[in-house]
Amino acid sequence: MSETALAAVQKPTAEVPAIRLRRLTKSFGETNAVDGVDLDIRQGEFFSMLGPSGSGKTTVLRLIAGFELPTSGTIELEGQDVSGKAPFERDVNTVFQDYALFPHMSLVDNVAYGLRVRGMGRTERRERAAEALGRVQLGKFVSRRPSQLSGGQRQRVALARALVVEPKVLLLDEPLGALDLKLRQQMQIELKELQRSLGITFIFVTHDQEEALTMSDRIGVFNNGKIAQIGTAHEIYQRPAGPFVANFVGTSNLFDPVVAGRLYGRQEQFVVRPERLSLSWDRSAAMHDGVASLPGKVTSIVYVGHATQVNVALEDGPAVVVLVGTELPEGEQLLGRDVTVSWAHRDAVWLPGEA
Amino acid sequence: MSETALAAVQKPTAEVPAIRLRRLTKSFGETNAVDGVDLDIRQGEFFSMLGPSGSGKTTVLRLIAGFELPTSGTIELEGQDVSGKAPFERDVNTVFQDYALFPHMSLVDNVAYGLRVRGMGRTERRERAAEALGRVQLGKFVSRRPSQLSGGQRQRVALARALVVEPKVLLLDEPLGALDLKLRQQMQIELKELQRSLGITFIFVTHDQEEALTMSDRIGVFNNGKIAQIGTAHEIYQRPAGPFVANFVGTSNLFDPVVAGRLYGRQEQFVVRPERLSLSWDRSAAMHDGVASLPGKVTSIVYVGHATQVNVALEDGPAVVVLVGTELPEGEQLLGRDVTVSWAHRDAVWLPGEA
Amino acid sequence: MTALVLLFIYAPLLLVVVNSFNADRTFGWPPKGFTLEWWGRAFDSEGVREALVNSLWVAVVSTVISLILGTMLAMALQRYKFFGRDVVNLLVILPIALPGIVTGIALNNMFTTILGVSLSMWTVIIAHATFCMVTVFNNVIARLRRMNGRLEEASADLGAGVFTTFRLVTFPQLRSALLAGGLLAFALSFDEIIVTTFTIGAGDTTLPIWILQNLFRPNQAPVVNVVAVVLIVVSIVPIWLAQRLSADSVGISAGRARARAAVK
Amino acid sequence: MALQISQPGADPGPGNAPVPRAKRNSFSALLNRSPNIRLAGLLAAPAGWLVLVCIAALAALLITALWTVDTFTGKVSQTWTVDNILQVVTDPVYQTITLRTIWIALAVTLIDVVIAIPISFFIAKVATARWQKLLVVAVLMPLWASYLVKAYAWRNVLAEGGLLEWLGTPVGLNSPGYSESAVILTLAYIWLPYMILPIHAGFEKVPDSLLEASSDLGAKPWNTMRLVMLPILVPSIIAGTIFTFSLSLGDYITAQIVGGTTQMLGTVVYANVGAANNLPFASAVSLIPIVIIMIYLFVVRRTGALNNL
Amino acid sequence: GTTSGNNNPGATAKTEIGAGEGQVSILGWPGYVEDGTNDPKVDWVTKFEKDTGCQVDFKPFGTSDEAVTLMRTGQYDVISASGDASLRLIAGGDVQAVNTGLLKNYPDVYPFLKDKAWNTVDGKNYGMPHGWGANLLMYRTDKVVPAPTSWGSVFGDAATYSGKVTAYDSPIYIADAALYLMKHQPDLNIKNPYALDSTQLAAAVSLLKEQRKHVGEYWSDVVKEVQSFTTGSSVIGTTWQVGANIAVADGAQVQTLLPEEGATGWSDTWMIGSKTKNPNCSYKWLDYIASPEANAQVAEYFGESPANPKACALTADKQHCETFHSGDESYAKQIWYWTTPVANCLDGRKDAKCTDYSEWTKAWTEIKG
Ligand SMILES: Nc1ncnc2c1ncn2[C@@H]1O[C@H](COP(=O)(O)OP(=O)(O)OP(=O)(O)O)[C@@H](O)[C@H]1O
Ligand SMILES: Nc1ncnc2c1ncn2[C@@H]1O[C@H](COP(=O)(O)OP(=O)(O)OP(=O)(O)O)[C@@H](O)[C@H]1O
Ligand SMILES: [Mg+2]
Ligand SMILES: [Mg+2]
Repeated sequence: MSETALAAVQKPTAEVPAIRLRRLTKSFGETNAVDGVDLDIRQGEFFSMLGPSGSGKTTVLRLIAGFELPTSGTIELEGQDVSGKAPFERDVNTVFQDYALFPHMSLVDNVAYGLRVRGMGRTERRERAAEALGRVQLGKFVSRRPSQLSGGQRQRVALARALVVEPKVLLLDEPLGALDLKLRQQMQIELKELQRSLGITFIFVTHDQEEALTMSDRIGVFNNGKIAQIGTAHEIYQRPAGPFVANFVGTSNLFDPVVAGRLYGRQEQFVVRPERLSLSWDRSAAMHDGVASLPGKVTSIVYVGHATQVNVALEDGPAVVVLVGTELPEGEQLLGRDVTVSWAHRDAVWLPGEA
Repeated sequence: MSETALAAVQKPTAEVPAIRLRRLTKSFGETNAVDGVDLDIRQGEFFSMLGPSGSGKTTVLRLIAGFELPTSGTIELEGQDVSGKAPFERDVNTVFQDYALFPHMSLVDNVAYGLRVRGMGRTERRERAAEALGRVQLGKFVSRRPSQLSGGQRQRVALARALVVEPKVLLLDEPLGALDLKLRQQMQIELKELQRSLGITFIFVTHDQEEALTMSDRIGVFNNGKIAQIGTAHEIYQRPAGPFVANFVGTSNLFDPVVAGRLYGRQEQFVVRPERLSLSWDRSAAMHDGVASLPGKVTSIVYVGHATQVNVALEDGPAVVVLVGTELPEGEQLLGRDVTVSWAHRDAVWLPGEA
Repeated sequence: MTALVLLFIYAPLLLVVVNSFNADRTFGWPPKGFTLEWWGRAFDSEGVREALVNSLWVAVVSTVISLILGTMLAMALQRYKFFGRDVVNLLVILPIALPGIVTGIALNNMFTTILGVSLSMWTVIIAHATFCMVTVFNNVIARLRRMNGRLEEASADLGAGVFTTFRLVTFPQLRSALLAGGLLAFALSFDEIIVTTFTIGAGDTTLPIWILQNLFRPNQAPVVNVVAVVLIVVSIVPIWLAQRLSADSVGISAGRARARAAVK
Repeated sequence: MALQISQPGADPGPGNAPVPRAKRNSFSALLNRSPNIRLAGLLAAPAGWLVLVCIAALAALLITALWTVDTFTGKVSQTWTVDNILQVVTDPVYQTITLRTIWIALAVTLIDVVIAIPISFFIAKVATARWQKLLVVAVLMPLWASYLVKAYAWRNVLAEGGLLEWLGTPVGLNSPGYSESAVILTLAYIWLPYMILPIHAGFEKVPDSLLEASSDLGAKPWNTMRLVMLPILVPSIIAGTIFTFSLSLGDYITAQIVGGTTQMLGTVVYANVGAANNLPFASAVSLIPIVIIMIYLFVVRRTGALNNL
Repeated sequence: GTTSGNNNPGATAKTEIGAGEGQVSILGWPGYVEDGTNDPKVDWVTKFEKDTGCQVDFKPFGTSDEAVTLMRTGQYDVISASGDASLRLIAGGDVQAVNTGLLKNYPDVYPFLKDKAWNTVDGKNYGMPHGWGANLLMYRTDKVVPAPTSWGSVFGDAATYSGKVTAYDSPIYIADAALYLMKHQPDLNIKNPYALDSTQLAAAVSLLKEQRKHVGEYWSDVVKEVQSFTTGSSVIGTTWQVGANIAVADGAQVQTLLPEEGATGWSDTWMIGSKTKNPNCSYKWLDYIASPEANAQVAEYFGESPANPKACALTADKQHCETFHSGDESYAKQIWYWTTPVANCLDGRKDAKCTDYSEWTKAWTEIKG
């Protein structure tokens, strides 16, 4: 993969970016947690950092917030270098994964905290805090303690607390990680709405690719302390920059250069998404234009509700997963059956770079 | 909903069920965590318990394992009443959500524990434990401590530990809950394989519907301490027994009796799954046989990678979600556009019972 | 700041060390001369040895008693809700929270006036075990709170009875907490003077009693300094031991347990 | 990775006998079934011990306070009277001593809190892991030096021409001599570790993310300390004060060694137990610290401090 | 603690010493019963054990008050009681009368120590005199000029050395004030400093309260006091001769004197517990400890005047008896030995009721404030 080359590709924008990282590096002893990251995040953007565990997402966030100081490289906030500044000197706020609510304060005091340390009077700050709590639908809980709330509610308090001081950039480190599926989906929608209405820049860390895809304006995919690809959800999903991204974001069927050579006369890897593959339940796939076909055998079938995953071992290729949206032929023995898998040429995504 | 009526529907089986629950009830103070559950689980079955948080799944599992004693009702294990027995008197083993590995013991000692307390000699039990660890591919880690393993590896140790004593029934309480997406999907496949090859009855608790759908022979959907529906994945997804199940398992577009009356002359609710709805980007949907159509307006579009979720506000009906697998018309303003949503009559699932 | 505090902590101790070599029997400052006489005498003194043995014996026995009772109590209070739970909770704290002199005369009064038992090493042990219990109790209950409750269920699930579970699962988990609590109980008992004064029998001396008796005797006070120096130096062993053990067995959280444990 | 199953079916493997079933153990089963028996088994011995040794002894002490001493033989005569208690309550000298003792205990506590907070903060949050260990040991070690020896060392430090004066005179500092201040200083020294340790444990329990959150929201370090750290530490601090306060409240040995003429409640109790052998009167005096501590425990009960001891 | 026992001060004395019971438990001032464990060179117990076969079990006490408390437990066979403890023990029935005829060293004892108020009640002897000493006035020669001659320096004139005056920390110290008042305020009519009616006590208390303002430290153990003198924390106050000796040995510039008013002092008596199970060993101890050899060792180690004049020849320091004015009866006459104040006035007054020790204790608490 040529991650560095890719990471360096930045669209030049006339406006000052909200955050600009330049050759940002952070080492802990031997390990480079963050390794020469260059990144511009635009004003008002919903930017997600996606990547496997240990890829350095949290560390980048902590560098931006000021909880860690970079080993080398710079951090600019709206054009101003803040690399050496303390957290309380940066107009950036964080929503922590464990929320980090002050357990000894009521909700309203928690939210008013940022205003309090800025010297705002008691009445005014409490009013504003109550208002902010109202905005996240917790208006009636103002005098509760954090321990009396559910996970989703705490999440909202943390959000209100960070937003009430009107930061230029809001950092969110897996804010939904601790919530269960349904609540998580609901909060995704709420968060996105909020960001849209406030127009604040959000930097959102997650290792859940679906979450990143559904919420973000742009996504940065991290691997090993470096950025593997930056782009919109569409770009990342449809045109992954390498096998790492292709595999990490969604399921991918990877075809090696040998198969590619046989089919297309081009000695490079390519991938096809499961939902782009189509299946015919016999060996007689119509060979029409712009479509490639390969014969295979069904090895297993998994019903996933909205569709069915059919695993097929191709005769002259890899084992692939086909996502079939329509009902399968009923009452027949499907396992072990000879089938043909086909896809449109334009659905094959070529992966440049090393194998 | 007529959950009780539904829950009572049990196919009579000739063989003795692995687990038979009869009017099982467990109260904690005022709350009935489990409320008169009747359930037969067949020998060798992969049975999942699905339901929202607090619906009583864990409590049923703990009652079966013997960690809690029922307030009323009976539990039979292979035809034998074990309601009052202690956990160590039941041939049932549990894989805990947090694995509950003994932190002070090496892996092999963890796995050998059940054999040790049964009085098996040191050499023999260690041999068997090592063998069991080999079976879950941890053969080379026998002398590590649990803290030196990753989440997925711990999960396997917990599994090996429970299986080495050859229980009749294995209980798993959200065993994959703590793992991240990729690992989770992999473990789902492995678990299912294991169950198939061992032929042991698995009772699997989850609140992730996709997980339940992909893995189970049968699913029991819990709500409020009661069973709302029992059936195969297909049955639960395609023929939900009520609005609760329809909504909990997958996304559902619910049409109320008024719309139903207008379209079909039948005053009952029905649901259509998002992937069963089709969308035409204009108002001129061909009205052919066996298909219903309604006009609407696009309110939002969310890209989810393998497909796109289009939210449409129907003119004479509810707001619905349509899952579009193909690429959307490019380069056009789609938000706010007038569209027609249609579905085949056979894809409408009628929900009997109260509105 | 920290350096200052450490100076504050160590200056007087250093003085003790210096005085153990001070030729002046009343320790004028600065020291008038250097002598090894006190060290020689301390090692010859049978009284010190006897008192030391007594102290060790009292400390060991009362630590063992408090380990057993404290653990039982912690398990009862942590796992069950019952009527009078708060009272018992207060009761276990009371002996340590009450000034030693109160505990001392209360026990003295009870043994001699009410029960008519004559004072002995055993009355000292009873008194010490009573206030040492709280150190074990606090350590164990803190560990139990942090301990994964599922572990015991897992053990039962795998076929172990109640006692087997305790032996193989619960006890090993508690071990470092017991060690920390036990060490502290030992230290408390070993250095206790006030309660001991009121509960010790005729002719018995523990080390602190010996020190008290000899601190103000013309030829003995310097010997006391020697004993103190030896104690300080020897104390490094159990402290390091506690550090090592807790660090090895449970990692970070043990650090917390240790510090928490270290408080009575 | 996939779970490789050697062969399908429940066969445990070649040559292996089936696993024996769990052993029957009806006593264990009984215990398992009945939480009450388990509780009784656990609770009987320790609670019985505490009630016997603790409650009974205190009750006896209270009763003894209601008896008198025969002035001729010096023996306790079991005639009931509230004279002792009355005298303790009404005689101004006991009020003076009580107030002085409380003042000393409070001052000691305050000094220890003031010293302990920054040093525990340093150990728990600033020092590196290596240093942290060393420092904890450094603070723990004086705990093992004999109380008496430490008090006596202070006697030497405070003496005219002693270490303190020797060090202090050049910087214009005077030794307080043997006095109330000397008692406060010495007690503060002796009980300091008992304050540092719970506070240190308290600091370790404060998650770093809370401090980061505070800083993130714009609080300078001092504000973080004042608004976040301290309130969370309150239970730990109170736990520490229980020790320093109660230990100081009952002290008489330090007062004897460095107190000069200072009398504390402990001195009076001790004098009356020994002197004149007036156990009833001593009991009556000792009711004062009992009441004070009980009130204090009652007041701080709700803060959760008792769990931090 | 207290044990109920027969209140019987007139218990009949023993008529002969039989074979030893093999053990004896002794309560004594620290330094009175040394078996070499503290200092191998200081040992007179081992010889006793060898000679009599009685194993000695020793418990030291810090003050007379503690001694009484411990003796009351009935666990001890023998006690070395000062005068302020002995009467309390006799009154409490804790000790028995002693047949001095059975003690072969008794005849050698200085006559002025025999048949005194603190060891003899109703003509019955309660023990073997041990040794005695005076509570002297000590001062730093370099700091206190001119040299004092009267207790007035620590009472009326205490202000001169305010903060540097020291005094003995025990209710019995009230007697020192009473002694001073006896000489300087004749109108109070004090005849015996241990027999004070409430007016007299009040006068002594107010004198001591006045003194309290100038006291730097009360001392209860002699090394502590010596240390204060050596460092200069104290410059004037009461002492025991032994304290002065240590101070001088340490190079302090101190001087002691018996002021013109006389002084209080102690005279110790070995007594036998009324409930002893080892009467023979107890008698053997009483006799042994008054033997010239043992008496000399004790007196020298503790720093006091021996009871047996023959001991003077055996002390290591040949000046010992002279330093301590051992045989000096006129010196001894000026000393008011510690005696427990009781309600029946010790000076023989029948019309007045005297204050007892528990009142002195409370007064002492009040004085120290
Ligand atoms: N304080 C630290 N000391 C040492 N190593 C650290 C520290 N913080 C992070 N690391 C290391 O830096 C690397 C990146 O960690 P980071 O927490 O940024 O990953 P992440 O992408 O946030 O992972 P996750 O999804 O698990 O949160 C990891 O290898 C981690 O072990
Ligand atoms: N020990 C207990 N004491 C009191 N209430 C309990 C206890 N255990 C469970 N409950 C209550 O019983 C109900 C069912 O809880 P249960 O844990 O079985 O739910 P669940 O379906 O497993 O939920 P989840 O998906 O969150 O694990 C809940 O309302 C819970 O609060
Ligand atoms: Mg992270
Ligand atoms: Mg659950």
